[in-house]
Amino acid sequence: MNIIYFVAQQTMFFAIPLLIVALGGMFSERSGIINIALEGIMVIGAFAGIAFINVTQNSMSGQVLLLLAVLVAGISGGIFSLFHAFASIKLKADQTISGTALNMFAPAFAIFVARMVQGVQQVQFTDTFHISKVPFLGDIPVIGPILFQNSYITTYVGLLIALLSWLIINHTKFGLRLRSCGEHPQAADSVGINVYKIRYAGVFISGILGGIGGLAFVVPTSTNFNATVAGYGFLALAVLIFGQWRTKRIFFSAFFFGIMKTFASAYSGIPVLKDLPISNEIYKMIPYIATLIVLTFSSKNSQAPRAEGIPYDKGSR
Amino acid sequence: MEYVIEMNNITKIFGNFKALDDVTFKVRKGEVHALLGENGAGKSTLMSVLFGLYQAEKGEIYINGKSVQINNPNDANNLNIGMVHQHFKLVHNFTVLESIILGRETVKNGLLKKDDARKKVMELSERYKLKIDPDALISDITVGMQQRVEILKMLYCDNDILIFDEPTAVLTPQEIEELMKIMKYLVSEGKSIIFISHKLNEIKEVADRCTVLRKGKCIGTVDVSTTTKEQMSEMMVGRKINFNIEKKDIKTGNAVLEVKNLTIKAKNSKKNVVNDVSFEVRKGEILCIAGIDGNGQSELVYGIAGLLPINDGKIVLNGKDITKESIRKRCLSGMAHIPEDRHKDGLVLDFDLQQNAVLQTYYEPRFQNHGLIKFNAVKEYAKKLIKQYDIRSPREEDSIVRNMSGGNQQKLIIARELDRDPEIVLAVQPTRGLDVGATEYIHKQLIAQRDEQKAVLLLSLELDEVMNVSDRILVIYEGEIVGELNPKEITVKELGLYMAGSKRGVNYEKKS
Amino acid sequence: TTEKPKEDTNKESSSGETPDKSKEEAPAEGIELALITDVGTIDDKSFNQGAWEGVEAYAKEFGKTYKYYKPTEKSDSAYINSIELAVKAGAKVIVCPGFLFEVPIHTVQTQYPDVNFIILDGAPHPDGDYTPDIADNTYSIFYAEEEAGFLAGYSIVKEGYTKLGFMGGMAVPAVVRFGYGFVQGADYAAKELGLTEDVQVKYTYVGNFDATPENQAKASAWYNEGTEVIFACGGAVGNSVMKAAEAAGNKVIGVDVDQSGESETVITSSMKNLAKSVYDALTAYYANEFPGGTSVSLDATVEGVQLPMETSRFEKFTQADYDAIYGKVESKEVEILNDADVVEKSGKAAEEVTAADIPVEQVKVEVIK
Amino acid sequence: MKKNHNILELKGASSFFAALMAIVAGLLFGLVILLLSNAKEAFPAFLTILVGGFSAGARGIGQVIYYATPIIMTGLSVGFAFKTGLFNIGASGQFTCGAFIAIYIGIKWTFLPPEIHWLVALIGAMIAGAIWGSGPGLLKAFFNVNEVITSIMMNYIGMYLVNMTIVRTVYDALKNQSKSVAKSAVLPKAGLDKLFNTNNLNIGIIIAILSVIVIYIILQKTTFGYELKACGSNKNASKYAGINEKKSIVLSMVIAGALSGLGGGLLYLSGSGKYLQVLDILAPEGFNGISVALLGMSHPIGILFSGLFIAHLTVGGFNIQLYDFVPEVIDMIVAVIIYCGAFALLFKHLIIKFTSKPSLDSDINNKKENEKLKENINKLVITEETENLDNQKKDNKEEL
Ligand SMILES: Nc1ncnc2c1ncn2[C@@H]1O[C@H](COP(=O)(O)OP(=O)(O)OP(=O)(O)O)[C@@H](O)[C@H]1O
Ligand SMILES: Nc1ncnc2c1ncn2[C@@H]1O[C@H](COP(=O)(O)OP(=O)(O)OP(=O)(O)O)[C@@H](O)[C@H]1O
Ligand SMILES: [Mg+2]
Ligand SMILES: [Mg+2]
Repeated sequence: MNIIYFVAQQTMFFAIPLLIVALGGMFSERSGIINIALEGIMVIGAFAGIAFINVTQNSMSGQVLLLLAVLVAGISGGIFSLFHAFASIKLKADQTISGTALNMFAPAFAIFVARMVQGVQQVQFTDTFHISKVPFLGDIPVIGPILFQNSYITTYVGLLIALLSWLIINHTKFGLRLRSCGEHPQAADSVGINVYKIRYAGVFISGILGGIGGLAFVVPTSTNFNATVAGYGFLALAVLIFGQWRTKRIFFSAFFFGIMKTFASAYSGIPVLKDLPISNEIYKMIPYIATLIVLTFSSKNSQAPRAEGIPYDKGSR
Repeated sequence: MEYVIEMNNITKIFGNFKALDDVTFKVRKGEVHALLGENGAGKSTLMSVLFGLYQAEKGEIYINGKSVQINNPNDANNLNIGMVHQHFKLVHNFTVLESIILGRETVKNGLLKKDDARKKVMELSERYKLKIDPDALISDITVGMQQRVEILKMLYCDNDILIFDEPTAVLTPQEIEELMKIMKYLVSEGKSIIFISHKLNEIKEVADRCTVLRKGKCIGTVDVSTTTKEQMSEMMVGRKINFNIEKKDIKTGNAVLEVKNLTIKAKNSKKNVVNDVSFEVRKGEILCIAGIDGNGQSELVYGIAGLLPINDGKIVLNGKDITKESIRKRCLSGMAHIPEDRHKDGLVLDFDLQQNAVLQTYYEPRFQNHGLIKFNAVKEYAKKLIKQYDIRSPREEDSIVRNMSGGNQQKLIIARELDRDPEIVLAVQPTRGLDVGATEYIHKQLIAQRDEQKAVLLLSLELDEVMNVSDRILVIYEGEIVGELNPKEITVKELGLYMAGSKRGVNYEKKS
Repeated sequence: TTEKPKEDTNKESSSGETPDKSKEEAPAEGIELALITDVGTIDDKSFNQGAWEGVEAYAKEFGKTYKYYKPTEKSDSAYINSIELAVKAGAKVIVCPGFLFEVPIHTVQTQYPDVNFIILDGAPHPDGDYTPDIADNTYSIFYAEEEAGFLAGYSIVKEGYTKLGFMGGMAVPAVVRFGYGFVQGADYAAKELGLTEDVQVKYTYVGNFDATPENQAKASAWYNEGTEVIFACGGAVGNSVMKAAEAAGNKVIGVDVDQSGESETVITSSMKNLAKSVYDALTAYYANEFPGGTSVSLDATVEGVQLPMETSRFEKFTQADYDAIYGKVESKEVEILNDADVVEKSGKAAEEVTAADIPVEQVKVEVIK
Repeated sequence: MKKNHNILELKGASSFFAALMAIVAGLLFGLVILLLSNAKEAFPAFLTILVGGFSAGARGIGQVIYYATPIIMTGLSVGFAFKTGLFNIGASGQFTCGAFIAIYIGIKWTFLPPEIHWLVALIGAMIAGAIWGSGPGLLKAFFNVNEVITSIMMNYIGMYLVNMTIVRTVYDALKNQSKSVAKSAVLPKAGLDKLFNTNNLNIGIIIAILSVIVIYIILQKTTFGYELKACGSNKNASKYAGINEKKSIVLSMVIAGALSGLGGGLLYLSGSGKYLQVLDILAPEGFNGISVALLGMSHPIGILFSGLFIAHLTVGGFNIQLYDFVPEVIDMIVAVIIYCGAFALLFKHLIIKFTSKPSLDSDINNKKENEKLKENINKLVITEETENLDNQKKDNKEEL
């Protein structure tokens, strides 16, 4: 039982950042803008969030601090993403251009600023927000240990974001409009929807979530931030595509990937897996191979937003 | 005289091209006002100005006598102007209901109030006899139903100036008839309608007055009841159009294409979209397959052309079994195909004209040498086609095809396919959306082909075309051939009955 | 804006290291002391940083100009380019931390006979031929990491832990020596304590020197399974392990430098005295006693290895205990096998030898591939 | 027809100017960053960046060429795939696989005659890259799997697989990296090393330039390239035209993979003392290839120059360490340059707009015809309307 709880808890650390960032990508792509800048946005979000914690941790601590850091990460990710929005919406540039540029810029910027300010490129933080057990909820049998022990508040932020994303995309005016812009912007325009504004909003939200995801990635897995999120932005992109751009499927893909990753890295602590005659590297490859296999059998009908990647030009038809 | 719309001296410039040049256009309250003009004359542009999609460089607009500024579709909406666009503006994975409320959503606690909307939509649907299923996905419904959705979109926000931009180009005869009725009903309720169409019959039927545009200029407005079709078309193209296609009688020869017991299964179900179809096309004839859209005719042609795998049956071209041949081999054996969807299948829109001109022949020795393209040969060939088939485009053979008008795109395809000197041409809706001039031209080309003892398999939804161009008609209904008719011996009405499935030919009793 | 960096150094946030800030007075004749960074960055809180601290300490104390250079990529030629850049800037002594410099230094030591090189963890040799070839202007320093590892293993078992883990970055010689020493130290303590049950050591190399969620997960899994202390022996891998330890309430042993400041969970650090050795070498240079042409292995006898007892968070293991065992190590009273010794003893081919081949009695090593 | 010629020339020129503008903007941004971080040394450092590879004479140029070679190859790989409608984000994995096979053959196949040893190794690298590239191609063609996601997955799988295989085959346990390759597998220098006075220069750059030319010819001059581009642009139309669109997709990815793989071979056989590390890190050359391709506007020749340019900046950025700056400044500058590529497109459109000849108005020819027609029509048109129209016009004039 203990081991199952452990796997569940550990899975959260992998799955939640992927979930948040992939959902961010969803908002951008369903508004019609491909966002390969997720990696860079995560870096910026994590950098700003951790830097915030670093600076304020002497006067604050615990959940309040982390939540404020989440806010800071979100806002900075959002602002950073506006560069992508500007280039791909206003300038109608190829959307891989600014995405690539942002991915390149972010880590260099993080290192540069960290060195300018403190001389060292790692930004250190003290973990005062680890939750070993949520009061009351943590004692619920089964659910308690899985969800409410050994966790971070970012986990709940992530789950909340998933719920809200589903609600917003499927059941609100904004969601309906956002989707129409990603599928058929001319149709949206013809009923008086400002496609540009909606797309800006979509990219901005992706920036916010990307930033939060970056922080949620670093906090449970390291004691400092060193200008990298280890390719998780690209993995989030993969989760997004794997999840067919739909909230629920993204949720499951993120957890599928999270579980695979957990098995791959923690197999040496899991009884059954440990004894299998499979080497370290094979375990590391398994999540990626599994994803490939699943994709092979599930991609016949891709549901990519139809207008994704195409700059919207009011004049053109 | 009271005008609901007055557009005065409108000028619209794209880049350095005057799409509308000092156009004045007025619509009376409660009339159906037709707008007529060649492809690219500026009809859609004029309507887009009225609807706020484009802003005119010059000119003014009065609605109900008041001067207005229409900067975006919202403004148009507030002035109760609605528009059904030439290319439907519907999101493929939205439900009908979502499509209708898009842009006019009502919310409660931040969430969509779909129930109220549903009630209102169903009321409208009942009142105007526009049958729809509010929960169906747009991609799952027929074009006719999509059109109804577009109309409901307009009615949903209580518009009383309704613009229909070429609404009939994609409809079946039955649906067109239905639409005409609806338009008449709407006008009787006091709404005003602008109706764009290339089909003069339709204009004659519903319109009160008609304004003719030509190359961005307003030629004039006429009373439809006192003007003949010929006069209108002359205003439009600047020359006389011959509506009666001249066809000399010729002898048909051997079968070029034989289709035997062809069966094609639907993608996601066990149903056969094409069910045991057999026929042959002979030298020197235009065989037309008539039917209402969605009865398997598209799949049939796709199957013959090799673009869709077939489940059963045999295709023989000039005595050679080509059932298993690749698309390239079929082309080489003399099959040409004018596809239904020119943008999807017929052209590489981002290539230029010359590159598209050799799309089917680039590998022939005259265009390549050891795999290297002979650019000069390609260019000369494109120039030849441009001249011979009168293809007009901004930059001749260097034009990017995306920037060419639909009519000229179609001409390019036809030039490319016919110039290969094929044994048989599969022509699928070759004149869809084209003006009378271009239509006439294409018909002439097809007939010339037949006169040269070549075969043509024509697929058309337009009854006029079917009756005028073809030598023999096969009617397809639910994937089966239900009758063989001679266009000289039947009436349009009869043909319609066959197509609707309520009548079957002698040899075509239902098997099951 | 020019003065900005200065005030920021007061921030208590980081370790307070201000590596490249002292050159405002960069004189015309150039920057005398140079360090080329290895795989990591200068502030990796580990290997590079240890070396850098030595350079910095000496330079500050004696007013020398100093600077570090980062190669564009990991290749011999890029390292050589960096060294050339340093020479161009006027370097007299160039410190090169890491065995990756072995081949590059072999080239440059003859190319620049007037420049002196200090190589840590390696000795120059030609490409493809591992016989050391040390010129008179090069000083090669090795460390007896097995002794440092031994001290760590010994202390931790003495402290009362019996479920241990070793997470190396990659199986490079220095890391291997740390690990082998660690196992032997644990064994020695177990025997000394007369434990009835075996000490368990989980042993692995994670495949990188980075803080990654995968490393954190791996460490978490071990802790979850009962491991009490993990010796994190691979630069930033430690940050992931510390994170896991924080969540699980377990302990970590740091490596190379005193890592106690990184996390409350760091119980001690298995140090090699990088800073001191570099400092000493520089002192020798300026005293015209540069030990060029030689290679040394710094061990306990010259304080080449140690545990930082002042900052360690031991409860049972005392300074006296430490001094006692240190004495034994220093006097070679205990025999500690290094990587080569283990290979020799096992009689297997070098590639097949693993930590399981270390001859121990009361330690059960579980090698995880 | 002269007219068209002008427009074409203009297009090339404006692309060039657009790229130039992006570069200037990026460099200015870099200057601002330098000024902000250390104003005193900003200008000399900036100069160092500009001078880049030229600072150290022929040797510096040699360095630039060395850095440029692999990223030209990956850039070509990404750019080629772009042109055929695919986003090859998997250049990294293909590069790694190519590199591995190159060093594997370089180490193990010493039985080969020395004259062809390196050549065989390079061919092996190409094949390995091609195989790795074919994966996403096959999945895309036959299972409709998005190539972006499969490429990302293949990157990781390739990296782990290579790590695993190195350890089992060509491992230098002392250094945790691959062993060094046999001398005969190192690329011939062909005198370039003497010319540029640097050891690691060899025929690699010549092979890269040849690849540029070959890809240019394939894309621009051959029917094969025509087919690939057609498929990239419109899959359905290609199928309709009898082109085997599945084959085209797979071939595109195979070629892209081969280019990346060859890049890996060129770098690791260059004799610069580069070894494959057993590290869980994706090869950065693959991602740099995206930048190179974008800056080169996916055009083979453009990619050649953008690769050289980025290498030039890399060397310059390395040299600014002589002053008080972190080399990451260069990454920021390159990022801004690429970003400004977006502005550049806008700029390009503007150039074309302002310089192209006004209106090819078709109306002019038809004027006479028009007037004749009007007479005929006037009979039909309701007079009331025309009067109104005329009045209106008069009114307008008076107002003016
Ligand atoms: N977005 C645009 N950019 C540039 N020119 C345009 C644009 N839209 C329309 N035009 C120009 O305006 C002219 C009129 O186009 P419009 O779509 O109004 O024609 P139309 O009369 O609706 O033709 P059709 O009968 O084929 O629908 C065209 O010839 C074209 O040159
Ligand atoms: N984006 C554009 N830029 C410039 N010119 C354009 C553009 N789109 C269309 N045109 C021009 O518009 C004219 C008419 O185009 P349009 O698409 O209205 O024709 P169409 O017959 O309506 O096509 P379809 O039947 O496919 O709707 C052509 O002369 C074409 O060159
Ligand atoms: Mg139109
Ligand atoms: Mg049209």
